[in-house]
Amino acid sequence: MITAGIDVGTRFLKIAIVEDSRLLGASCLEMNRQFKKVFNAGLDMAVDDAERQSGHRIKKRHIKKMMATGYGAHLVKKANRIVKESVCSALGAHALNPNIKTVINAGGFFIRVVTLGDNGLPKEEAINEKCAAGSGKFLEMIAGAIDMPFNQISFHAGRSESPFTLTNSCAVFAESDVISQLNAGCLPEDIIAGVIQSIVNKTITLLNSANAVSPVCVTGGLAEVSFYTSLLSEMTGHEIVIPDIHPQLLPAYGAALAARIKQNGTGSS
Amino acid sequence: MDGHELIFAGLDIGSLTAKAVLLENDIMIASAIIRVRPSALDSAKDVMNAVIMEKGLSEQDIACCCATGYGRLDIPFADLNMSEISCHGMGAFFTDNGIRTIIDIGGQDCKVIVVNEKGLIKDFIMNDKCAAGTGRSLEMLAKTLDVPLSSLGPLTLKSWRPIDITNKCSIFMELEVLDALYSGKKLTHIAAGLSDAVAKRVASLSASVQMENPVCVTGGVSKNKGVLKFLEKRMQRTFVVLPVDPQIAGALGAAVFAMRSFEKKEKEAFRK
Amino acid sequence: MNKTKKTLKPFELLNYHMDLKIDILQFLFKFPRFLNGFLFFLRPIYLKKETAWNKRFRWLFLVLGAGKADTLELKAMSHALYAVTDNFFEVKAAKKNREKIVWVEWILNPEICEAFDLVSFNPEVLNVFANSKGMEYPPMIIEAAENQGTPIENCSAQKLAVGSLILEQIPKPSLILGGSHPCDTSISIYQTLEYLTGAPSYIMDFPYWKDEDSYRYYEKNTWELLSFLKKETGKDVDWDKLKTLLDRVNQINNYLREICEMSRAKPCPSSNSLLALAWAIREVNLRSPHMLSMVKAMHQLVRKRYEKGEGVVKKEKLRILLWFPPIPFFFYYFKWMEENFGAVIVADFIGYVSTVHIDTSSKETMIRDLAISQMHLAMGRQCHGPMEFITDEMLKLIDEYEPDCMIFSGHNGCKHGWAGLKIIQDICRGKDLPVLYLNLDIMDKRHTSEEEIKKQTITFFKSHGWA
Amino acid sequence: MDFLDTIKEKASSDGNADLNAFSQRGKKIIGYFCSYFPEEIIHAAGMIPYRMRATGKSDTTKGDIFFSSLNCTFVRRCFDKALNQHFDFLDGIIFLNGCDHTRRLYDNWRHADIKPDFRYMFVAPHKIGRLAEERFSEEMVNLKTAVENAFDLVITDDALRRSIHLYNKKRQLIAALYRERLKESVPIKGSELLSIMLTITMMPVEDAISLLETVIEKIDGRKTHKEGDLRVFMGGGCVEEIAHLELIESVGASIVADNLCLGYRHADMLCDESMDPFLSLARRYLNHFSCPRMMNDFRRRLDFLHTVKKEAAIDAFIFEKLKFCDLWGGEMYLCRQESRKHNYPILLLERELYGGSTGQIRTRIQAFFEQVRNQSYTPSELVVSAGNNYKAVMGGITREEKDHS
Repeated sequence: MITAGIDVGTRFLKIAIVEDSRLLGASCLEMNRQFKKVFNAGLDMAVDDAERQSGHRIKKRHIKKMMATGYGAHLVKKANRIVKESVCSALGAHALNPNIKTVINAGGFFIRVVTLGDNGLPKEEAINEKCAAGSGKFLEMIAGAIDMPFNQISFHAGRSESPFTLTNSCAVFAESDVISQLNAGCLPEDIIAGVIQSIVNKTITLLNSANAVSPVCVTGGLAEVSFYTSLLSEMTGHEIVIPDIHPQLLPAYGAALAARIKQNGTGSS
Repeated sequence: MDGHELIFAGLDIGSLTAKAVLLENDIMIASAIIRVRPSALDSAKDVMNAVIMEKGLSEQDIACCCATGYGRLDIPFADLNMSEISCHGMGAFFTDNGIRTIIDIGGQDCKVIVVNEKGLIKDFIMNDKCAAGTGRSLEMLAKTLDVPLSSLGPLTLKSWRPIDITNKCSIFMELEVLDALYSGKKLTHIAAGLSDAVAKRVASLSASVQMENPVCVTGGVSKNKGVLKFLEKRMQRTFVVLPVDPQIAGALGAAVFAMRSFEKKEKEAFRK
Repeated sequence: MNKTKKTLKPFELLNYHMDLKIDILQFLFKFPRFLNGFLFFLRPIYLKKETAWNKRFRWLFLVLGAGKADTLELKAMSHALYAVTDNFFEVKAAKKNREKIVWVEWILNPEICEAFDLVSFNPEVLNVFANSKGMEYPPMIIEAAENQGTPIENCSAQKLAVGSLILEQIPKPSLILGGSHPCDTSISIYQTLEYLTGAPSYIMDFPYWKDEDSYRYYEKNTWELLSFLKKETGKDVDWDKLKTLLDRVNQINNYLREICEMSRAKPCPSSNSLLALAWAIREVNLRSPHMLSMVKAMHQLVRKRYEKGEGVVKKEKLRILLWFPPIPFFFYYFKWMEENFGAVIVADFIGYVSTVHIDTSSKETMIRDLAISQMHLAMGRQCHGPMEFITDEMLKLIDEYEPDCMIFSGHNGCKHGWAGLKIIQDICRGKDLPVLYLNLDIMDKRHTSEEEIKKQTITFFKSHGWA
Repeated sequence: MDFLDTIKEKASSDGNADLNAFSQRGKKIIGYFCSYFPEEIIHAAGMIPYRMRATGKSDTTKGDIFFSSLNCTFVRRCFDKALNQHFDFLDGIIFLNGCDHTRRLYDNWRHADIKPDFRYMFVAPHKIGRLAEERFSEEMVNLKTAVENAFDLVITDDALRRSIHLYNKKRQLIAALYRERLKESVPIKGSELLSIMLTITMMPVEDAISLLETVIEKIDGRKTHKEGDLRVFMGGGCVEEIAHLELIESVGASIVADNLCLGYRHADMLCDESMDPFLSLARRYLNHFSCPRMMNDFRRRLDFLHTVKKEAAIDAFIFEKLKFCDLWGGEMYLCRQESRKHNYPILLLERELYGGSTGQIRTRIQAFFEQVRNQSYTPSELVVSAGNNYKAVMGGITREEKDHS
């Protein structure tokens, strides 16, 4: 049976088409004001992709169930159900690698830590509270403020010898702190390393409050920042696993799996 | 004093821009705004060069120089430094002696300054809770909307039903904006909602000082007509328009302080 | 939002409860079936969300059960309305005649005022009832307080008290009776209120523990309060009057305790919204005889259902424990969950009653038991001591009421509650109890809106397969 | 002065080295949290009371697991330190219901089951009066019994009296330092005094006394203030950052009086040595200059503003609080209303402990001092009034770069 998972993030719309538990095709589009258009385009792309990869004819009507997740899940009017992001991340990670015990979804605004039960469903969940500086958005802001391209962050941070200690909890104020530090002669790599350090600290707090155990799977935008993942594993001693599929896609993939479970009636909560 | 008029300089090294003003005989003869350099000293040198070059002067011609802004402590060639709050108050007051309250909405912070009949601070308040309601947050949110900051104002003016943004944190405001955007709300209404949110923060900040009329707005955000409109509405006051670029008010104030401190020293020297 | 905000006239919110509209409502209460039908008929225009034009009546209609309330429930509510308006009229008359008005803090009951025949008034009353004139009022009052310099992190319930004083929505006191519980905000705000009003105040110092020493200390505090009131008012204690009231309070407590007991049945016969409302009314005007009538009606209703083996909803799908206070600006939360998900709140932080019986045989026993009883009022009893006071009761309720899940309505102002979150989490983990952690401000919809709460609840239910 | 520098160095550390030396010599160390805690009882038991502090730790990673971001940074930092075994040298710890944040430390400490094993909750009343005194002295007796039972020792009344005597001596010395600061020439800075206070709350009182005596001797005739420095009163709870006070002083001020947890409260009021020790302790600790947690004492605190203004010739008041502190939030409201009534210059600050953003804080303080100085200028001193309606040469405005926005 073919199912689709739609992850509506704050910036990107991710769609995964799944047959049984195999990922057939996927698409990732930037969101804009015409959500419907983006959604339809994304679905078409994903279906095309699935057709290309699987080699047999797949059409939209073959999709039996559609599950939506993410911040804007309620926008997907066609979805059969809305699933919590934590459930999706858990299901996705479990399907890819049944060993995984914890999933960190480090996205733009939120860092979400989910621990998995033996059945692959979430056991516990921790998420950063309102007004938090430790998010991907924060890293992006600071990187922007010191004119560092996002894909070079890890490279620069790796060169830092004495990371700057960030103390302010408000992201925008922290930015001004950073600028005055720059003016005072602090090196950009020290600052970016400090920022990542502060995000790692935040993540560790969340990991602890969710009672996380190894191995840990990191998904979301921050998974692509290797400095973040290596620092995290160094500081916590957890084994970090990066999933086989594109880290951004995991929740969408998990949503598609959730659709399957609910459809078959085998799912339990 | 050897014949020609004395020239005073004011420098405002902010977090995003550096400003300089030259003052001769109570008249502003030159000003410059540049984007900040990696270090405060570099910004100060560059912006200073820009103004003195324009007038064909040299550093020796400056009788006294006063620095303000975040980078004010790191400038060796400044004779004194004043807080930007004093300088903004004085700068605005200097251009129009009637002004009693200055609302300065800058990049990182927002202040409400009440000055006395001499242009000196009587009372002030500055945001310290978080940065929502500042230029930087507006800039971030404009980026989210994918419109240039300069067109946020005109967009706002077209709206008749602004969306309601309740979150206080600018990062999470962005989530609300995105939500509204994706659910197909009109861009004008979102822009207006944003302007209103910023105005709301500023208005609630200003409630804790006793403002006196007339009021003017300085700083980067003062160029945004939309925010001004909502601010006027929320405060139920009308704002006076400054005769100069409101962004340089701080530097101008610094130049005035430079002039005054020089005169004061002169007087003391004369007495001796 | 586009229009400039209206300002409140002095006492506008209180007067609102005393004008003609309330008379009409009281009249309508006489015909509960008609009222229900009327509310049911109008459901489409107010149920879903607040709009510019339905905000005037939406809160009231929702509190009245949105057309789905039982007739006995409406009867209880009519008595609640009488109890509240009685107090307002009393205060209005006292203000006119320049009689002394005593402000009594939220969790301190006004029994003692009855003994002195003094008019008692709860300055925080508007934090619940300000909603009734439209939802924009509480944020407005809070803003007024914040703009004056009341710290933003203070509990919004207390900020409303300061705000309504500043906006002249409540009458100034001649005396203040304050307490050092349940939290720091209360400690801080009562100093502010005393400063702003200039009225002499007596502080009931709430002990930390609940042991014999502490009971004795609190009892001594109560005796000292008596002499304080004697000195300030020149009146003497009318012990008979106090006895009558305390007998009534005993009756009220018995009824409430029984309702709590019956809620343990499956399906649950009582909606905790009524218990929460009863708590609010008791804080506002325990002295009114209507309080007893209200509780009686509630008891009758629950008893009826209990004996028939009926539940609040036809098919109870979910039993919920609501931990931490309910949400005044979205009081319909209870009913909303019942209606949409068959989810019943079987016990909650506020509604659960564990007061002691007051022995009215002598002056000494009366004061002693009154003191102990007050130390067991909801909110006071949990919040002032060690974390165990919160968690032990929670554990007890989990064991006795067998909820399927818990909703933790984390109130923004409740810092000590948030400081104990990890402990609560660990306990629920150990019990394998799914918990929805809401982060909200119970009096201030600007923090987390009704929509957001609904959204989070739906996601929570859905991801557990309950919806 | 070298001497004060060594003190400062010690104050900015945990003091672990010294304390470890003590515990190796068999001395027991008991941590405590609040200025309402009677150190005498611990001293009389032959142990060293150690005031808990958040120094020397830069993040709250582990503390945040137990406390939320709505809790104050002092508590979060302290708990983070505890979880990182920074307080392992303690043999016991005594909590106080000072505020909502600190009283939950007791609960979380037990929940996380961190060393030491002796954990005790000491309860102080929230009001002042005869009843509270009685209750408080009972509480002190309970504390004594608990300590006796836990460490298997006896605290005699005589030992307690001796301790009270020593602590009284310490108080007198601190009071002498405070009196020195009232003089026109300020011999010791607020930041230096804070480092002294931090140091003497982590050593035996005997050492503290000799340290204070040396300090008093050494500062004789010293002058720390510059010409034109403002004399400032500093109010606020848990200020333990020396750098923060140094920042204030560097902008042009001398801090000459305070109401801080580690401040005047330790100098105010002596214990009556002639009466029952427990009652006398209760009376002293309950009635000393109060923290906003005492509900019926705010008038005295407000009156103190007027007294201190006269006595110490205060030019400006600075009040500050840590984020999410209800108690100091309310106090700041009262102080602002009161000072507005009397036209006292007052600045309110809100910060996080070791929270950075010194740029912002400096601007605010500097602007405030400029504002205060404006008020003290006489009209003739004022430089020429500003140019009459401004004549700008608009063409003069250059833009080297286009406005970035």
